[in-house]
Amino acid sequence: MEDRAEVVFLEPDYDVTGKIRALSGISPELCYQCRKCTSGCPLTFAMDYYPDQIVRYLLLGLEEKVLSSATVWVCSACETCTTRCPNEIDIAGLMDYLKQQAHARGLVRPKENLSYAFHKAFLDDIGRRGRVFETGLLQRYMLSSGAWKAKLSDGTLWEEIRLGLALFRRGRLPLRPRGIRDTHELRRLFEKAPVSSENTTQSSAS
Amino acid sequence: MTETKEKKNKGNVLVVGGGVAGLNAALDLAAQGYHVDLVEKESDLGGTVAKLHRLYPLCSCCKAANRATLCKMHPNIRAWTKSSVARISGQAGAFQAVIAGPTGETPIEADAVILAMGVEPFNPQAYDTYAYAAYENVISSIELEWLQKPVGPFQGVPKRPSDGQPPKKVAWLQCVGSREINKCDAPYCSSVCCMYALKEAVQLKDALPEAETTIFFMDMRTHGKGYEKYFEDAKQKGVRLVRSRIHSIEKAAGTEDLVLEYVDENGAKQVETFDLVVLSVGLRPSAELEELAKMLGVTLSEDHYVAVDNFKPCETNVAGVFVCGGATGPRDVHQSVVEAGAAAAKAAAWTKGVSGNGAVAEFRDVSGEAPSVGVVLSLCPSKLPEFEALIDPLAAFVKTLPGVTFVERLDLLDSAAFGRLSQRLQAAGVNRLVYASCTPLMHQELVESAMKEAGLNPSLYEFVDLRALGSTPVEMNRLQDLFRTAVLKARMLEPLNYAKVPVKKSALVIGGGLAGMQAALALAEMDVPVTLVEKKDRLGGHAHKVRSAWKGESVQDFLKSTIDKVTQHPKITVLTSAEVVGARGFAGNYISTVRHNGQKKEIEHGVVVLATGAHSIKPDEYAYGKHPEIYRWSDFTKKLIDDPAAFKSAQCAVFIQCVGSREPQRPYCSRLCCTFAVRSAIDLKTLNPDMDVYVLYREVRTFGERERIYKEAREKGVFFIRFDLDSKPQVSIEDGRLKVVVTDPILGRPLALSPDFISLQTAIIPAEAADLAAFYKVSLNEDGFFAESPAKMRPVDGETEGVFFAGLALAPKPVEESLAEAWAVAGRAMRLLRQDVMLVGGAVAEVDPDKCAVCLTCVRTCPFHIPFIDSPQGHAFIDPGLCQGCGMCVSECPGKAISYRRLSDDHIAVMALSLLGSDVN
Amino acid sequence: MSTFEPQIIGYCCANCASSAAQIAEKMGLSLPENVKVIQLPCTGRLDSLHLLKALEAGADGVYVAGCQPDSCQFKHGVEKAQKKVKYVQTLLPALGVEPDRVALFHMMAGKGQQFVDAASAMVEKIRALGPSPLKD
Amino acid sequence: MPTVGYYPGCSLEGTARDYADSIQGVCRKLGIELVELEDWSCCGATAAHSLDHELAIALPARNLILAQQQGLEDLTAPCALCFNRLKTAEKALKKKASEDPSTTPEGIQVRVWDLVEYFSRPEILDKIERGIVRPLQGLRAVCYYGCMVNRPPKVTDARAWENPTDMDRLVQTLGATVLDWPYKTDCCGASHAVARPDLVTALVGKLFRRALDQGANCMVVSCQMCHANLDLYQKRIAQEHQLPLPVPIFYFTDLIGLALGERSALNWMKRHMVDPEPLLASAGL
Repeated sequence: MEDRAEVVFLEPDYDVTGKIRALSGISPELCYQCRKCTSGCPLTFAMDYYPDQIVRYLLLGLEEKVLSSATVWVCSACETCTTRCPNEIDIAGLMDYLKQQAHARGLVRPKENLSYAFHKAFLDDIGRRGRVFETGLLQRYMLSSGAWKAKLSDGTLWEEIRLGLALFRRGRLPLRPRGIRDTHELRRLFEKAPVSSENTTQSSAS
Repeated sequence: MTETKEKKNKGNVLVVGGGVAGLNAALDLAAQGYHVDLVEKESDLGGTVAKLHRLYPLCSCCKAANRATLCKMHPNIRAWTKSSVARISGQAGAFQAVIAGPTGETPIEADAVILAMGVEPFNPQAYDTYAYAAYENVISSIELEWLQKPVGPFQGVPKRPSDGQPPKKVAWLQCVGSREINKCDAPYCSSVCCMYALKEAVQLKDALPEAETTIFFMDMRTHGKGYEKYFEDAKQKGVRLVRSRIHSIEKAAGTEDLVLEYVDENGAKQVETFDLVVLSVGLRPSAELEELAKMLGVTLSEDHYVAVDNFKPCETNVAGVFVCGGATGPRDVHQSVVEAGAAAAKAAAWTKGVSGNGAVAEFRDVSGEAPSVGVVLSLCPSKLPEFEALIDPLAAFVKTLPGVTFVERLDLLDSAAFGRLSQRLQAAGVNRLVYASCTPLMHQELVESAMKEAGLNPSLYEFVDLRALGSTPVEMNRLQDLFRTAVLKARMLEPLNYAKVPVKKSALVIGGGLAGMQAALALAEMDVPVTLVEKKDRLGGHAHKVRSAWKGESVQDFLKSTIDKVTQHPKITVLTSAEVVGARGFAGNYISTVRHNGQKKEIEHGVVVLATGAHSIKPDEYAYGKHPEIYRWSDFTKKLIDDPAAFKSAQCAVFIQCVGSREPQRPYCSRLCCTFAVRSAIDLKTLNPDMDVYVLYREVRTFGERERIYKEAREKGVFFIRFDLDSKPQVSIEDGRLKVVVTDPILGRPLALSPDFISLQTAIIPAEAADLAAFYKVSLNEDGFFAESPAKMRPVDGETEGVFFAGLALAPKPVEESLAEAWAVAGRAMRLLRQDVMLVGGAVAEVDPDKCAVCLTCVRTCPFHIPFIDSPQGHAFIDPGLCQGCGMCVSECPGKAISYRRLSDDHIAVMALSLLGSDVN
Repeated sequence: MSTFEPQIIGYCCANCASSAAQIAEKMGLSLPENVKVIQLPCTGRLDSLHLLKALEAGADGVYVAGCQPDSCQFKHGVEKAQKKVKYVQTLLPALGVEPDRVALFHMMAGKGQQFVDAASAMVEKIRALGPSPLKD
Repeated sequence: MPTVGYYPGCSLEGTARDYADSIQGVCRKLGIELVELEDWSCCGATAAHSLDHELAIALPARNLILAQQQGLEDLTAPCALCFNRLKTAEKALKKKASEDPSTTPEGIQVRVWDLVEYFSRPEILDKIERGIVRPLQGLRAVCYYGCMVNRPPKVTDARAWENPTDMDRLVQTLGATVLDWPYKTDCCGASHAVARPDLVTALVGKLFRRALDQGANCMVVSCQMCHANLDLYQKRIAQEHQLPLPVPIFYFTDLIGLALGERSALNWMKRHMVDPEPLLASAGL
């Protein structure tokens, strides 16, 4: 994280909040800093910026500062903040917005961000056959993120393999994927969202 | 001494709601001779205030209960309890209503209607995360008031519901049901909760000094007169304040304790356990309001209160229907009482009646009778139970005292008690009264009217001061001495003379700002000739520097039309460039000296209105004066008034709040600056949406429905940055450009702004008024504003009768509040001016012509220059109508020629003896 | 120490001192038991005689609780009282009475603590002086 | 025999096979016919709404439109996340329809049900109550609802989103002792399970501690993500948080089956990581 004592010349960009509203329908500018979102967030312990700080940066138009923050990926979308905000600001929705922006602008890489790697592998999997095949998804996630290397070195990989075997024994890890019939429709949906499909292609190439 | 008894009604007014606003409106109207039907849905009058433990800063029980009693006793008021208005139709001057009550339906007629239905507390069950209904130790602030009440379940020492133990760690959660659009549909601020939470916390610490008290808040809104100081004092007393809105209350496993999790101002997550959590619930309009408004065709606001034009406070859209107190929006008691006065005045102006009061009842001649003393014990409910235990033995002792024929206990909570008292006194044939209480001054009016009702000269009473006494059995000795002495004194009392003095039915208004002009217009509309004196060469005062009211209404247009009305009104004489340089007299009979055009002239008048206004300070911080684009808010406004597009091309604007306010040297909030900044910011953003507008504030105090414009400003992109007193924004000038550096507390980092201009919201300071205060015998508070009568919820009355205040001279306030005060002043003044004669005399100094040596000592001594030498008679004369009864001349007179029969030298000597235990019967 | 409990009369003004008493009551404070109050409409009503009469009647000390010099509702009532207290203090030595048995305090309307403190200070002072020589 | 649309979601074909079994078993027992949505596709889950605003709506919307075309009036979604996404799409379609009636002229009439809510319908609750052959005495349960079926209420239409009680009532009806606790809807970490197990164990540890403090001997859930997060990593959590685990985690349908005397119920539960047998045995079930 950068030095917070640094004097930042604010150049608020009201277009940013306008863009947020256009893309997500959310109006963060209603915030009056009561901090209820942060006080009630179960995951602040793992965040670099608190939810109220994210909102504040967005209000200032300093989207760049938080696009690469850990917070947006730590958010589990439990919606506690959104549900309780006295100004009805969809804070969880803002986190989604930021994740989507980071993804669209290519600011995150699967190898550097495990959460992103997982979401990406997941979306790819849907794009493949319309349903997620968990057994394959987990493998692909491990490979695309490189998470297996870390898990190998700290020994948790074996733990996970044991867990996988246990699930398999319980009939919970099928070996064959199922897909939908109407793949034409599926392609149409993914193509409608050009950024995503482009990314999907890229990632399958990588 | 005033006397009002009216046989013939001037008009009928229906007042709906018997809370503090309704009671005051009813009493004001009744005192002017109007007949009032007062309708209250509860079984007793008093409303919300009666449920509260204390009001800032004193005990509330004597305030609401007093008025409820007066309403019930008043011959001009019909109080309908457990009743509601079932139907109402008709129009101004001829409303027909049906009152439904326990005895069925009664049709009544009214010339005007006042809506005073007040507020209801918000039901916190809507917040399921606060588990109000589920956890025993989560209570509402209204419940805490009850727990804190000395007459409540625990004699004033709160205990927590789960185990009956006194709480050790108490949290208040603010804004429960306020400033929130998610759960409770209340985008407004309830205005009163910050102050009552502070009060409750302070009271709790008084009762339980070991208890820890914490208030979780967003903005501390202590914008009322004296409130900011109370806030500071509360902090000194150890009330902790945490700026964080609590998201949920959790029960600690296995106990009834409550866990709060929050992020503190340093950004650290905290988990704290409390044993009692108080939800500071907001206000809602009374449920009755909506229905009645519909029947009358009265328009309501978005927040379901009565919609009121800021320039016509207390008026509805329906002619003849007025509104005051909580029905107009969230209000504190002070503002409710101001509005009650204003609504009463407007209703009275609407139904102009014949002026004049009837005959004053004669008192029974007791001169031939042997003293027969009635003793009444009236115990304030806040007295300790130990004190209570002393009362029965004391009453037994009092019965044995010579001359005592009647001893009775008066229940202060029973609002009909004083009414019964007069009958009891009459039945018992009592001719002297000893009244013991811990509120002797507050009850004086009630005691005197009860005596008058009983046909007794009100001077035939003596009081026992029960204040500041101990509660242990040791106290018994002193109590016996006090009562023996009072009874002795009562037996010695002789009835005093009262004279009837004609009232001068005219008014002097000092100060030609909006408040003064409005007061003059209001009085003139009630046919009172008014002289309006303004120091400057033009009318308008401070309002020339105000662009709009909070909703955006143009003050300049209103000001212009007001000046036109004032200058054209046949009943108003305007003296500009004029100054009051002296005054003498008393309520109903003032003679003031005005210097005008180099000449002095005397003006006779019955009442005086001090509306001398205020200025804003010239700051010596924030680089003020060093750059042409750093404005005081008044200069900024002036520029905008002259050229509405003056700032249109600016790229960046910065507003800095609390400049000189809420600082140690000026420890009050200037009340109107937050609304001003927010309003101006919205207007700038409307003018030029691309302008970056920053408001640097300490607390955003957009109280009441003004919270809506705070929301609007945020919606429009105005950016609010909070700062503390120890981290003020730094303003500098670099190469001719302005630069402001301020640390954002949320991000914890400094931000630098480059505004094109800065508006400094500088503190409001009162105009110099020490001379006027001295002329009219009223006082200034430590901040230099006029001090209103401290005793009995009289927000526009001076300590001296016949003197009234309005506008900024009392305290900083927005236009609509000044206008309401002006009307309230008119109403209060009319209580006096409607009378043809006043009773004067009583406790005054009297000269014995035979003993007077014409030494002029009294003439020199009297602070009010009342005594003079009556040449034909050859002795000093003191006009009983002018004498203020201080007794100074009595003590100074070398020949002992002046007597003071209310408290003679003999009385004092005997009292001293008796108090020291001697038996002097 | 002896068990001497001084008897004290306080002449209090009905304005500032009474308001202070009101606050004292609200604060739950109490006057020492041996202080008894006679309320005056203004301390300007006070006569030298009243001070002396109280001592004659058996008081060990007498004090006056008036307004602040600049806030007397009757402008200079408390100044008049001050003069009388001073005058009586000059008389007392001739009677064999310590001048300190008579005193004047200026009250502020909002200060409940001060109202009680003045009375307590008087009690302490008189306790130190012992019983009034005028007694017996 | 009542029929109801059924949208199983991807997990129920895989890691949540145990949940699928128990739903089907219970419905069979109760005579509820589950009509699986034909050719259903993934709801997009967290991945879609994290990465692509349009897809996040389009994917679940496709399923709603299918349901409409297949004439399903009610559609149950056992997975809380599927439910949430379907509701989100429903709201978006409705909004779109109101703004531009030409897009979906017929509108979306399908009602999406969370499974607990569906089972809490009076007629079904009544049927369950009458069919109980083995009251679940000896089970001291806390019901854990998780986030997605409740929040945000504007999407889920939940009535009591901070303190839901449907599952409590259901489990109570089955004869178990239901304990009140404050974490009914607190977050378990949801889809963080794979990428950020550290977050999940921290959150779940807190849940376990409170459940045990409250005196629970089992937890009941209605969401397979909650189940996975609570059930799969108990060993690690026990170590990290010093907690006396394991604690069996039931699907509410497991318990219905058990109480109704469905013989296959024990088989469904054998697929859980934490074996409930010892608890059931000690409770005489």
